[in-house]
Amino acid sequence: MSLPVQLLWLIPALPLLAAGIGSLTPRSGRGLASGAAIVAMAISFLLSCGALATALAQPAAHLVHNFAWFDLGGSAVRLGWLLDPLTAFMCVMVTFVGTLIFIFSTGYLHEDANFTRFFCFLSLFAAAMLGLLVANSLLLLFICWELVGLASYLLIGFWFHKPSAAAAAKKAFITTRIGDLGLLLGMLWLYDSTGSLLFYDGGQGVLEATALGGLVAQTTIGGLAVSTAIGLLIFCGAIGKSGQFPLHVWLPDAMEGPTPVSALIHAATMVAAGVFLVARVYPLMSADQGLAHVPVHALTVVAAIGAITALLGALIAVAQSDIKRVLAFSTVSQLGYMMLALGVGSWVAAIFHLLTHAFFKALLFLGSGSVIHAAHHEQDIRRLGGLRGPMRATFATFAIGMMALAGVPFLFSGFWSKEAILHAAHNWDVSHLPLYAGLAAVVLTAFYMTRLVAETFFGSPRSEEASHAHENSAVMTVPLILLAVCAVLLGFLGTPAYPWLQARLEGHTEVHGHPIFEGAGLLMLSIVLVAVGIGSGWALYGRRPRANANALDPIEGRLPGLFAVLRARFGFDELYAATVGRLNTAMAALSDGLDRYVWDAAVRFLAALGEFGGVVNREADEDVLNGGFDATNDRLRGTARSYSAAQTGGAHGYLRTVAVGFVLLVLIVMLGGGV
Amino acid sequence: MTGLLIIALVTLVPAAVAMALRNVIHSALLLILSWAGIAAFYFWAGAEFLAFSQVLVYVGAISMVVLFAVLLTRHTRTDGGVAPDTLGRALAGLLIGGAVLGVLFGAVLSTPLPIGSKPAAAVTVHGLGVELMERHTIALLVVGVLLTVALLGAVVLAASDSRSGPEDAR
Amino acid sequence: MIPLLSLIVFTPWIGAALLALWRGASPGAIRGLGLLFSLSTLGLGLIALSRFDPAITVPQFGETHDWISMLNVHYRLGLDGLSLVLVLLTGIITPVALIASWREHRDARLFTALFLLLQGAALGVFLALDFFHWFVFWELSLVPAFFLIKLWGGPSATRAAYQFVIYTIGGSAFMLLAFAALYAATGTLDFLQLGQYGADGTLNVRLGAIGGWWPRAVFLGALLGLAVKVPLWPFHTWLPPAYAEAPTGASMFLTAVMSKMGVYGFLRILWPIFPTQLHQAAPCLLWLALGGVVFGAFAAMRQTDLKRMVAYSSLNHLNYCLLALFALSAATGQPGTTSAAAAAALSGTILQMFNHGLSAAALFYCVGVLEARSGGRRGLNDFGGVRTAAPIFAGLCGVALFSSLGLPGLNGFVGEFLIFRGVFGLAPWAAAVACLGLLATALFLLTFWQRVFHGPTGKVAANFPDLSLSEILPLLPLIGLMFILGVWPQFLAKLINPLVSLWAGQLPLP
Amino acid sequence: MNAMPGIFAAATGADSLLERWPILFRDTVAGFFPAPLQWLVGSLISILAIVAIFGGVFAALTLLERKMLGRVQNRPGPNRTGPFGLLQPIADGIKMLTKEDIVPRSADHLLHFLAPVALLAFSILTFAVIPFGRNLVPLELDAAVLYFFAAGAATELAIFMAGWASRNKFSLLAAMRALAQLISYELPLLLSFVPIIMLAGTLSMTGIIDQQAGWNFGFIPKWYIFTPWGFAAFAIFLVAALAESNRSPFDLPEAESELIAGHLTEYSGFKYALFFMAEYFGMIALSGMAITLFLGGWRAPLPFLEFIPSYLWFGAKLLGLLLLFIWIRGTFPRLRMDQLTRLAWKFLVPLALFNLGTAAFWSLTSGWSGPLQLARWGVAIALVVVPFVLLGRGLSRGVAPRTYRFA
Amino acid sequence: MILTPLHLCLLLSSALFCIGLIGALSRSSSILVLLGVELMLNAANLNFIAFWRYGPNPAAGTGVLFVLFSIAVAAAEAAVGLALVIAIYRHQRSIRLQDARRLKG
Repeated sequence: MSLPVQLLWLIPALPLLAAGIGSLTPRSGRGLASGAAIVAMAISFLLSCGALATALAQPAAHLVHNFAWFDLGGSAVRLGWLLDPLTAFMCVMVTFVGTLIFIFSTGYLHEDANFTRFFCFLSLFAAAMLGLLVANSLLLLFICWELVGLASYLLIGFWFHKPSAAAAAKKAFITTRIGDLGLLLGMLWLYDSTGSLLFYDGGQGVLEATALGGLVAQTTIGGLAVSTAIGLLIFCGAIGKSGQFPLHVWLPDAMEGPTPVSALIHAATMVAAGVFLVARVYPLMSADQGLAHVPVHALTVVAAIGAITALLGALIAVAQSDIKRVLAFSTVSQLGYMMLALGVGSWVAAIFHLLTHAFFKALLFLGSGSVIHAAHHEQDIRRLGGLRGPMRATFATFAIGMMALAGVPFLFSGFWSKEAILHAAHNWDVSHLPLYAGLAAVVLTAFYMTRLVAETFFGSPRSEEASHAHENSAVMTVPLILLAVCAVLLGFLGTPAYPWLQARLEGHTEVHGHPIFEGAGLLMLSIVLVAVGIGSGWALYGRRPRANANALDPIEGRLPGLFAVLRARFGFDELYAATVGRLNTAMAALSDGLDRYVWDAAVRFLAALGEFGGVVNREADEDVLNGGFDATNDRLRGTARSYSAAQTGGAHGYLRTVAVGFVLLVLIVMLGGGV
Repeated sequence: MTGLLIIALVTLVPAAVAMALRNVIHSALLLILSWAGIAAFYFWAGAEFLAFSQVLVYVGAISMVVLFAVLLTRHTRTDGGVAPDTLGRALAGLLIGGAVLGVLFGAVLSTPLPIGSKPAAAVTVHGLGVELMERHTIALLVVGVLLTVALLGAVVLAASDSRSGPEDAR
Repeated sequence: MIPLLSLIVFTPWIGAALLALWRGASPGAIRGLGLLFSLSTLGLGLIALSRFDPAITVPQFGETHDWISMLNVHYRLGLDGLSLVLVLLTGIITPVALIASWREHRDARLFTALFLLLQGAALGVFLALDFFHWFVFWELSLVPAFFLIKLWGGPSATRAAYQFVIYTIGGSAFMLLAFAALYAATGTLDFLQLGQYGADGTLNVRLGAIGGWWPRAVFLGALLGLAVKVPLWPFHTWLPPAYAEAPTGASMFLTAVMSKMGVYGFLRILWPIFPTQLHQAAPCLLWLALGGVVFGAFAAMRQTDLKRMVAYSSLNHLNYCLLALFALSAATGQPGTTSAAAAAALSGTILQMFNHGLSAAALFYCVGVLEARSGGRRGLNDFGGVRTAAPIFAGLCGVALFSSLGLPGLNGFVGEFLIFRGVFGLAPWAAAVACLGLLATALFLLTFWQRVFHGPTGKVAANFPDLSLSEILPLLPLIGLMFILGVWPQFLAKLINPLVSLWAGQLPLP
Repeated sequence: MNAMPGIFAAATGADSLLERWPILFRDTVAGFFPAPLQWLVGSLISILAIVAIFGGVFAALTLLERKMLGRVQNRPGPNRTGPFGLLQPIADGIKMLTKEDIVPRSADHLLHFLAPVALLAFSILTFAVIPFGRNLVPLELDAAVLYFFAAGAATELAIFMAGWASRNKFSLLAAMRALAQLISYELPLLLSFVPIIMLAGTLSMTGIIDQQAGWNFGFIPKWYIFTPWGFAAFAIFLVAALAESNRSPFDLPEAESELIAGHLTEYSGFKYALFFMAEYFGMIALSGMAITLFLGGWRAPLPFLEFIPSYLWFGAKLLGLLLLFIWIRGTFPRLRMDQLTRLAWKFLVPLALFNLGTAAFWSLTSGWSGPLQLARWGVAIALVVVPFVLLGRGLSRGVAPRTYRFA
Repeated sequence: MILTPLHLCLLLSSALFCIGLIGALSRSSSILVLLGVELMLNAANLNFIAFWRYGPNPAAGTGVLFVLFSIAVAAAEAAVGLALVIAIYRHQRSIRLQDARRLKG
């Protein structure tokens, strides 16, 4: 089965249709809304598989289908679909994970009153996300990008009656919008410079040699190549959406949304959109690599941001106690990994990690959702514990996810994708700092995941809710199991020995593998680091489980200062509130004050001036002008009285006068010598 | 030329007699004849449509209104004798009218007019309609409004008082 | 040959006259009649749309009649893509605003008649091609607007109405003087003719012949009149009180249609007739427009009265239009200016006018609903949790909000994108600064939604009935168009594109 | 079109002999005379023919009317003179001619004499423009419709003359009633056929008939009566024509229970006969007009019936309309004066004006086809029926107090 | 001097005009005064037709149209004038023109 590129729009259109159905379904129509969403998603999955088949048949080609959106001046604004292995792999991943999460949601949100609306929003999200993936135009991508943000906003604020959820939704939207403005500016710049926003357009697209050559050739402020500047602006969008430093603050708050939402949007798909975006415009980002005299290369910035984020996220995750926040910061960290990979030049490694991460992070989130659901919405790991016994399936799958994330060697997909990134970082000739950051993050990741599993599943229940937890129904466990299987197997698509996925992404039809132990040193090092992380985590949390919910954290006991800083997430939120928030308020006050006290005052002053003039004028009128008029009028009236005597009231007389006058006139004219 | 003379006769004589008669009804009827003569003049001049319009309006409508007015105002207070100033006024009227006539005749006769002997290109009804609806649309509309207003005004003026029914409006 | 444009302009006035004469009609009949006549614009506008040939860039369906031949004044109407878009907007907004005012109990006859008068005057402004009666329509529109605000407005409506009228008339007075000077110099008041003179420089020569500073003074006069009407920042202080105090229907019309009269004037008068002066003044004006964009948005954030907030958002949105125009004028003749960017800026301006009309009207309507339901309260913090009680209302209002903040997929995005596209190509730094406005817009609109609709159910929301079908009715066309234009902007773009291409092509580009 | 006024148009060669014989006959007779006199002779023949034929029709009609009224009132009617009373008109004529001509002493003798003559003259004048058959138009005028009504307008004058000259208060009252009635009904009468002029685009009778040529679907004639507005106009025309010809139920000027015999009170003998004749002529002329305007003139109703000569079709239609008039006279009671005027001013005139709008709609939508055609019909019928119902309701509501101004 | 048909027409209309004028000047009955005015109006119409008929451009039909409008105005004038007469009569039981001078200033 294969899907021609012209029909690619079907993939996002089906969930959109489902969203439309969902929006019109009354609250009682639960089966219809969820059924439509799941069926649409499943069909989209099948179609995506077809698209993948098409793409794999000619992996090097960028199949496009472009069309005019609306006329603009002499030309038109054009949009289009694009099918290449990157799109196809992402589509398959999104639709597959999406389908499973949809199914999981039917169980998770079973009791919610707004069940139909939830599926409407989910479908909307899926449609936008898929649209983003198949877009062959930065504009279309941006449109879907924003719609994805809208869906995220709606879903984070799904429980809008909770003020924290409403605030988190707003925060997410505004924060990502800050990044989006960068993306918008980059897009505008790109459009202005190249006259097109199509990625591939038979040689005319912005990612093709002609346009890139032009962009690289120009320089702009600070000596940057235009392509660098545009690339960095576009990267701003990715920073916002993918929760990168310094705009990562929204992602943890976004956990206010229902857990399936966290799994789908804030772990597997939407947050990865930033990575996807950079990968998609990779030709543009890397266009300046050949330039020697520029102050900075775009990818260097990407690598730096990625490295910082990877480390930062991992550090903060160590001290969080909310099960979902730990996972959220883990996501931030892992996205930093991907950015790092992009920055160091291996976008295929980034996408490989994106795909594997999507599965195991979705697995972890759904697992945590399963736990939360079972524990009656208790999310604090300090109050959980001992769930290994009652929730076997959840525990088993969660452990698989944890091992994949931690990078337990050989069997788990996360290991292979992470290795690919570390290798790429190792091979980067600009700096090795990213590599060191990555290695540090490896230890931390293994550590905090071990902590999470140990606190949640081992020991004994530390609260009423945890002790009553029991395994969930099949509708929730089956997706977990499927995802767990994938989390294991997916790694074998891209082992160094047979890097099939990487080859296909890069457009090769044949695969050139090399022995696994070629870069054995780094490999061994990372295995050791994983072992250290797990071992220390187990040592601190597994061997002596926490006694009760209020007990001190082992690290907190030893390094209270550090732990406090980490728990407070390095104080980013406070910092922003103190700077950006203040500035914002001040700006608003300034604007309002300008209106009230400057412009309005000026208007009032003018009005007063006018009133004063009126008073003066009236005085002058009454004395000077009116007096003169009265005198004249009296005289006129007297004259008029004497003339009015001629009016007799007799019609005959008038007529007679007219006739006589006429005769006289004619006589004057005739006797006076003609006309 | 004969036709014109006959028409002049039919027009002028009844008009003159009508102005002289004491019986207003007879005057009105004679005037109708005079108007018909004018219609004949129009016909003679080739303005066929105008001739019919003249008949329709003057003979059919205005004359009716006149007769009605005469009948409604029969019992005038001074129906009896001749008012004292009548003779003087009549003389003055004749005098002034005669003067106007003389002046007009003089003016007409002393003016050399072109001998326009070219036969009238009869204006067809269709052509007239086209003219009316295209070049003179606004005038047509104004006349329509004028007639409506005049009708309403006449009804209001002639209606005796508010109590009587609508048929009194006539 | 039916005088289509005259019909468009005067049919509402006929309706107003009928209402004025029809004493003792029932309120239902009055409203029905008013609605019927206000719908006439839409119907006739659609007829014009069906006969309209976008490829012809000169005004179509032209009507020219001599009027005051002594002054060389002609009654001249014409319709091009720009006018058509605005006529359609008026045709949509007025009936909607009338339906929104359906429950206006006090003297429905006068209210409806004034509304129809206002509609006719606005249409006259959009269709007139001669300054003389253009100005008559322009000023006539103030009269009904004044009474609508003063008689049906809120507690401090009188002051707002006076401020509105005096401020606007003050501006128009300067414009009138400017055009008197123009007439003295050129002997014509015909826009097209004046545009011709403006383009080939005749105007400056003739004005300059009177006195050296005349061209600039005349330009400033015309600018002032239009700037107050739009309003350009900082000539906007009449706007928040006027919009806030006006009754809901009038607010809808004021923001959706009357504010467009100003922008239309900029496009139709100032830009073609004074190209050189505008070019000289544009860098300065660009700052003012940016001020409107940024300060308007930030000031909105500060407001606690929802109507004032929406009013400031209108200020912000309208200044985008001016921003594009000024950027275009400033960049004319500069290196690097492309006709593609110019076309984008102009298209964006026109689309933004239409889009803002839809979204601002919808927002005012929603605030009006809130006000009606809560017994006159419209504070930002008076509500909370309304979405729980009224999901349909929340959804529709949310669509309007997101349309206003320029969410892609809804209409607002297309116009704003094109404006930014154009401005970026013409004055990149201005686009960058204006982005702040976008951000602030998102911030305060989301604050609006969050405070009113989200959170725990408040006291007002506790017994807040959802919209009835008759209340949804006025919103439906607006919301529907938001979606349609967001997905299929070609519908409007094809009407204006040839015109815009022509304008962009005529610019003196390097 | 005819080049020479006053003569029958030249017949087309395609027509049958039956169709052409009147013209052939006239041309043959005129051919005996010198050329300058030919048009005069031709006109005279036409005039004679018309007077003779319609004189005969008048005679037959009096009998027909009496017979039919008799039938309606369940009595035999005249049946003594000749077989089935067929010779009754002749007997009546002889009686009328031999009666004494009485003129009241105080009457205005001249006007008293002129009134019947003028009335008859004007009645006969109207016949000049009616097309009695294909090419059988006595006078081809461009503004024939206008002529018809101009000539018709003069009849009012004659009635007034009769009433006033009699110096009889009943006569005068009747004259005033007649004037009020005639003026009132002149308006709907004129308005009723304005749509036809509007759609036909001509004031010429021939032109109007030409516009009604052809058949829809092959069997429905394109007569104006077969359109919604045309039907309404026909109905208005019929009512107004009844009133214009002083026929029952609008025969108030001669309401015998109130005004003895109205303006005819002081007339007897031959003058009375002239009045009588003029009234019938007026009725016939109006019927002819109705036929021309609404019923396709002399055209056959179905395509295969075209072989029957056109003047026979005209005659058939005329007979039908006259029978209708008689039938109405036998059926409806007389109206009161206020009812009469109210019907005209409050019902017929607005209805006719609405009908004008309907016709305008019809004309504007002439391009509609297919399903739109159905919509066109629906809207037009609605435009006719709705005002009819609404105005009719207003007519019957709140009967005015009985004020008898002219009684 | 040659008497053209146009001369004859003009003489006819002048005569008619003067008859009307004399009537209007000398009769005391308002109705007859009105009728005199009507005659004057008709005389003017005659002139229009005469000049149209013998004018340089009879095809234009302007004269006919003018007379048409004039007739319409005359009809309106007659209706209103006679209504005024009736109104005056109702007020002072007289239609003598010289009696109707109550509104003199």
